[in-house]
Amino acid sequence: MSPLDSDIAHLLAGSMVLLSFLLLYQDRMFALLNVFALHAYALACSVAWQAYLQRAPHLFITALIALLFKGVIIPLALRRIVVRLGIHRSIETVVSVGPTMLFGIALVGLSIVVMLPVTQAEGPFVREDLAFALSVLLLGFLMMVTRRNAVSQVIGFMSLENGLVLAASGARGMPLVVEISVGFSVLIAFIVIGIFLFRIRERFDTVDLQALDMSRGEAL
Amino acid sequence: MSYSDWLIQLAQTALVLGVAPLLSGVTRKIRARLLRRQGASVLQPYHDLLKLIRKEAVVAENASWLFRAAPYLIFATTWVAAALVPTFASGLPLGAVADIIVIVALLGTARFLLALAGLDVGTSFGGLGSSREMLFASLAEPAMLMAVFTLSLFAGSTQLSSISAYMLGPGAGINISLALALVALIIVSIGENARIPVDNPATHLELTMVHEAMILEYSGRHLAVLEAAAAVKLLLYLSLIACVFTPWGTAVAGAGVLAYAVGLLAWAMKLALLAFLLVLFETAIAKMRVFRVPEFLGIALMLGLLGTILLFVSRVSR
Amino acid sequence: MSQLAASGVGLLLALSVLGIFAARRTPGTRLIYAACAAVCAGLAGVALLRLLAPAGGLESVEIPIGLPLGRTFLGLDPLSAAFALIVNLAAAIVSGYAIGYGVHAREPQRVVPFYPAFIAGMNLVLLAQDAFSFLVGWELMSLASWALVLSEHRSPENRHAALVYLIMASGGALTLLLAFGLLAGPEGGYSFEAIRRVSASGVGPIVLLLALLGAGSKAGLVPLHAWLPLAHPAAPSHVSALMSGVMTKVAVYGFVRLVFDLAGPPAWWWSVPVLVIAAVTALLGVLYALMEHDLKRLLAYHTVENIGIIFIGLGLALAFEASGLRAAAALAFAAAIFHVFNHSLFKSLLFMGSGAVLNATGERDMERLGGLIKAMPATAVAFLVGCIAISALPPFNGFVSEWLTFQAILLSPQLPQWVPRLLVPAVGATLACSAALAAACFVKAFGMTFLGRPRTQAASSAAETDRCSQIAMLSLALLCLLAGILPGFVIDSLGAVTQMAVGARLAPQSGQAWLRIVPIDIHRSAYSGLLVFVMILLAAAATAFAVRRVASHALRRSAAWDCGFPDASPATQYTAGSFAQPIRRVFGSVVFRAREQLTMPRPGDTAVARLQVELRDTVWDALYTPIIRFVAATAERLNRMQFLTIRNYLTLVFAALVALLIIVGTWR
Amino acid sequence: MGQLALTALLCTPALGAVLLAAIPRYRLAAALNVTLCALTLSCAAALYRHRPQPSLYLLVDDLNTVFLFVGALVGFSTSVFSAGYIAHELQTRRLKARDLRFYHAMYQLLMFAMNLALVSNNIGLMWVAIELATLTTVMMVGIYRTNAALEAAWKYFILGSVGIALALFGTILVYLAAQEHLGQGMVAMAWDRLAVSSASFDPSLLNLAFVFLLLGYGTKVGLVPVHAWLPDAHAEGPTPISAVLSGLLLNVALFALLRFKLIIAGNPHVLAPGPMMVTMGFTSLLFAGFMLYRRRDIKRMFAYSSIEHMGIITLAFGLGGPLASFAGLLHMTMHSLTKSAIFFGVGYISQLEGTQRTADIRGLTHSQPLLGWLLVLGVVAIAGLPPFGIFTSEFLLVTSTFARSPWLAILLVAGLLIAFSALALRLQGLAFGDTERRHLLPAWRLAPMTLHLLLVAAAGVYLPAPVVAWFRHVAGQLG
Repeated sequence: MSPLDSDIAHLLAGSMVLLSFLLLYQDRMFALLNVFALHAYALACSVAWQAYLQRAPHLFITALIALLFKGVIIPLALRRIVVRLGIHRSIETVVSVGPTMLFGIALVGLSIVVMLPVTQAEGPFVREDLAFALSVLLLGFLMMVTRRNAVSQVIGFMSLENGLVLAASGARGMPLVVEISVGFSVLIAFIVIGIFLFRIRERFDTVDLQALDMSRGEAL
Repeated sequence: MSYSDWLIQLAQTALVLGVAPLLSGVTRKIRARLLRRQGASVLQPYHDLLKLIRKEAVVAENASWLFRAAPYLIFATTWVAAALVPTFASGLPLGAVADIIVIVALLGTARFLLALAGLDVGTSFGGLGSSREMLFASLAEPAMLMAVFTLSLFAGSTQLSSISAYMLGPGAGINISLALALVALIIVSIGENARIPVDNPATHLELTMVHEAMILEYSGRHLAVLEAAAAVKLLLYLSLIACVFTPWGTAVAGAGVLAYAVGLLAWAMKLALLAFLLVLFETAIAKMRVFRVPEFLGIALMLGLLGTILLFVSRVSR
Repeated sequence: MSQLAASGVGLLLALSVLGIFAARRTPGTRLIYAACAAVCAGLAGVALLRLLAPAGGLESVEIPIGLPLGRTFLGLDPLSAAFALIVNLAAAIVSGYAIGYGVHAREPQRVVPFYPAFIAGMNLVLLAQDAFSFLVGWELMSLASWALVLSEHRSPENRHAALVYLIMASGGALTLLLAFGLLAGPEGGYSFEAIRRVSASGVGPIVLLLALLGAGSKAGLVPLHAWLPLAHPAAPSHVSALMSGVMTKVAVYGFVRLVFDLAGPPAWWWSVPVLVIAAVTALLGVLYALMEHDLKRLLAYHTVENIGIIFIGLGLALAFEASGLRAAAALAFAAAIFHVFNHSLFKSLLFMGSGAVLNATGERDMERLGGLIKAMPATAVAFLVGCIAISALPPFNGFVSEWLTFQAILLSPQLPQWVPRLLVPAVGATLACSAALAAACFVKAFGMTFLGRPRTQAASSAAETDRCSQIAMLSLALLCLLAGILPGFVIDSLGAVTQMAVGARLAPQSGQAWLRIVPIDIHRSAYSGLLVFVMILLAAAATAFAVRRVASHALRRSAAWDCGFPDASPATQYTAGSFAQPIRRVFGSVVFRAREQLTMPRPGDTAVARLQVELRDTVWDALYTPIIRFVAATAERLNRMQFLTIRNYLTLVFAALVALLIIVGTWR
Repeated sequence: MGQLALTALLCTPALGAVLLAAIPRYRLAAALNVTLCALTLSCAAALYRHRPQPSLYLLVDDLNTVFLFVGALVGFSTSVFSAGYIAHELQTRRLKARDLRFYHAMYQLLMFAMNLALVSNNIGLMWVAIELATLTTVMMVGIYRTNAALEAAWKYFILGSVGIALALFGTILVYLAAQEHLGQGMVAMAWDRLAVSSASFDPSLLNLAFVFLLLGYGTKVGLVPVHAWLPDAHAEGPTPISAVLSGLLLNVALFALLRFKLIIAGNPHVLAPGPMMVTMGFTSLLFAGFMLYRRRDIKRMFAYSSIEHMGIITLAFGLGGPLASFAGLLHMTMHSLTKSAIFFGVGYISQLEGTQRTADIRGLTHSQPLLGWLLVLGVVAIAGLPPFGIFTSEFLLVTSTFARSPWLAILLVAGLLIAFSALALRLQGLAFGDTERRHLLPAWRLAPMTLHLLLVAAAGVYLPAPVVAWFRHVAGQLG
């Protein structure tokens, strides 16, 4: 592997972290969807690059799934949901954007710290790739818990999952990556359908059938 | 242990019974004289008992068998307890089968039965007497036991004969613990024998009586037996104090007739002295309210405990 | 012999299964109880034989069931034999009582199956020679008795009692589990044999603490007694008799086994907490009992007092043993075990008596009883004997063990340490106080229940209980007397036990004149129950004879005199409450924070006068209420976790993830 | 023989799922369901004797035969219970015939997924199988389509998905650590290879991996603080599913965790996984103990009890050592049997009483004596009292812990007592008290419950030597 190859892989993975920050930063629904599409493209590129590097053609399928499913179908579906369900166009946050970004930076720092002791034998490529993947994962998770809006929570989950795919594709010769990415796509489809079915307007937890707080079995 | 010892024991057993009314008569006489009254004859208690015995017994309609059996049992236990205390001679056979704790406990049995008898008819006074008696006993009995502990630890034995012998011996001396025990024992004797300031045997004023309240329903021969038991009990306490704190003159089992005679005389004198002191104390003090009595008896308990602890701390027992 | 005993436990368990079917009909119920009585009698016989057998090693049988990683041993060593005798003797008689009494249960199918299991559990504890079967027996005993307490499950009070009982029993078992864990060590040598062999040093104090908590809670040591006065009275009376008279003894056994046998040689200071707790237990127990008007609860509280007395003996034995005063230790220990025996007799007797009363009148409240001595003469006699015996009055058995304890206390100046030397006299005073208060308590119990005039219709229409119950009660009364006048035999048969526990035995008593007992030295102290008894009988007979000869025979029945103010209403009698009032005033204001409120209408006003007495259970307030509050508050606070949103839950996951990552990142 | 049994173990439920999806008649479907489960059970039993050669994908060893057998047994008796239970649900029209096809198919699919997870030698395959198991249970939890059921299913789904993602990340990390030494591809995912050679893996990767695996699979196990789906999923789904969840799925997830613990513990340089498991286990125990007090729904209450027990088991395995591991293994087995038995009982109770609210249920020992007493026995068993097996395992656990780390043992005992008190409190309310109701329930319907409790009691009294040896062997492996 030439230094250039790894630099490109590096760049792509790094751009995903950057895009994750951009996702965190967005406070408009449609802008968020656009940035997420970008995130998915970056993932697709990264996975495709890995497929090329590792001479693993099956990874191209994963890249394709990422491109089509997450880059096109899901954003479109979510856009439709936003319109149909009349979801607020601005994103309601639990913690305002500033502190969230700071916390996100801390998380990236944490990912690097926990990856530091990974033995050099793995090579800087894998180590830093992993650190990026972990950062993407944690930032996605952070988004899930700091956004009240159902659509942005789904996007948080998907970006978390992008981190996973990034890590899986970076792990050389890892089997089942395609199956896993398919599996996750199904999962996400379920979630999106679920949101649509249950008409979840604002949050995951207001499955908007009725006031569900009363039907949690044990009314206060 | 020879037959003569048993004879002496028997004699002593009979003696306490015979002398008890006399002691009661003497105390009444002294009391009367101290109050500048003539007073009845010292033999008056004998007359009283005989009179009572001959009278018809009136028993409340709803009294049970316990009511009728109790006087005899009370009398018997008190008498047995009294027989265990050395009077004019010590080291007698019965001393070796029952110690001072047994004496305290036998008195407890008598008290238990008496309290039950007080409750049997189901009157308010009987219950009042029993209730108060058991309250006083709940302090007097441990106080007495503590005094007994002091003595036993001092002498290294719970046998009255051994204690008495030890007191005569060179090991004994003036000791603060002994003094405390003596005071405790005197307070307990006053309480247990229904004397002023704890109780007044001569009153039937309902709010003050304790002992009398329990035997209020008794009459005739039953009352006689109970009166006798009370007299024996007074004798017992005085003998006990005499035996332990003034052991001089007491004959030792197996000594000759002369020693017995000296012992008898010494005992009579000790009893008379103690009776005088008791009555003196009684006439000089006023009756207490019922709820002052626990404090009075509590003092005895504390003194007894203090005596024991001082002894525990000051010396190693034998 | 151990095989016989083990098969006895098996038989009882089989009876328990049979009981499920037999309980549908009265003869079946009777049959089960009779079989229990027979098996218990057999077990008692086996235990007695083992106890009297010349000293020999422990012959234990290995049972192929039990702990998967260990081996199960059942066997009778002198200690377990002594307790097995005590337990099964009382259990046999109580079962005999139940042949008559047990058929009155409202739902026998809730009693009969558990009764044999209860006895089997207790026997298993005694037979166990390894930690696992010990605890299985222990829990079986708790569980079966819990079910028995719940046999009258419709009353909320009983359910509350059962709950408190089950929780505290379980807590006790868990502490014992810890104790055994400590003794067994990390390799898990669970058999007593292995524990004795290894005897890790330094674990003793913790084992003592855990034994005090675990066995003490079962026995009813203050402040862990709270369940006892609730649970014992709630069960049917024959079960109450077993729980109070017998099960608490099994707890004492647990303590003795752990502290005297397994924990290694004691240090002198071990005795200090034991003595302090025991003295407090004795005094508080009797004060609680005095304040109680419910006959069965009174008896239950009084069990607490007796447990205190037993532990005073055990504490003294520890102090003596630690200082190498083996003879004194043997005396104190024998006193404790003797009291265990005595208490099993008279407490069972009293509970059976209260059962007979309950059955005849439907009342447990003494304020609603009275005058039963005429309607129930046999019960009254037996109950009276029990009352005198439990008040530690001669010539009955309670006095002997208390006398022995006093003798042991009087030996304590020999102790080299200052602390116990100062402590022991105070303990002695407490013991004396509690004995005197016990007498007051039982004057009240007997007097209010059996004497006076019937206070209610129920009390006046009572009838004597059945023959089986009478025989059982009278035979226990007889045993109380026999143990009181022939204590030497009991002490001699305890020789092997004291030898095992403290390494010495009392001098044999059987050769003494007058069948007296001489614990140390004839010049120090001696007691002949037989002679005292005979003398009292002779004196009473002589007096009665003399009076009969001299006195008038006339006897007239008339209305009560009552100082000239007889009142026809039985309500004017002294009641249990008024009887205890002086004692409540003297002791209760501190211990119970008793408060009396008197509403007295003005003269001429016809309004009712009211006296309200408020007693607080200070132990409950100080210890249990805070724990309950804490648990309730924590549960309440944590309960919000049930009602969070999904995002909140995700936040939890996220927080956990970040926390763990930080740990991993910072760990080097 | 072994290969055949293994194939049958996987194929029976898989084919059964297809078949049952096509059968509309309830009676036939229920009977077939029971038969298929019986077949699976016999396959699992056969695998104990005849082990097939391990492949890169599938592996039958001592550890998973325990789980397989227990799982198949619980699956079988639950199918028997389900036959009676679902019939009642049909009568009361809470479920419709078309739901049943779906239900039975999902049931078999769940069995398939769990068997696959247990026998898979490949950590990726195992992940996929657990994934599948989760999805099928999500479907079944929501089957009543009440608001509460949908809410529970949704919560389960979302939390489960996040858990899955975390577990996958952990799996990737383990693969990364392994591929350095074992080479790329499937071989670096084969558990038996990983376990053997984990000593040379990069410890920091393993550390990181374990964090993710613990939280990921821990979500499925129901460990606090990642437990939140569990109580609601148990409470709102059909009771047979609650039984299967508690008796089976939790174990499977725990099994996955154990597999990874074995890999990671094989490396001497890692941050020991034990303390982390102990901490989470203890937190679960204590938390669930307190949560039990305020439960008003009978099924949710026992769900919390499951959290409590999974906490104890995790703690035991985290503690390690032959005694504690043995205790953990035994506890897990006993908990499966007992908890499913309790859910059988609870299912009938809620049907008979027409409510799941604890406050409305009382005096069961009077209204239906057999059921009531069986419930009492069940709770007694789950509360850790003899003569039931959980007592044995708690005995071993507490005693062995106290000798090693006393404070932990004291905390453990405190936690056990807190949970016990809450259970006792609720049990008394349910089983005792005044009621005039009388229920009729055919005795045969209580057969699965009785069977389970008998097994648990028998295990508490006497565990046959071969079983002990087997467990010991496994415990030895678990370290």
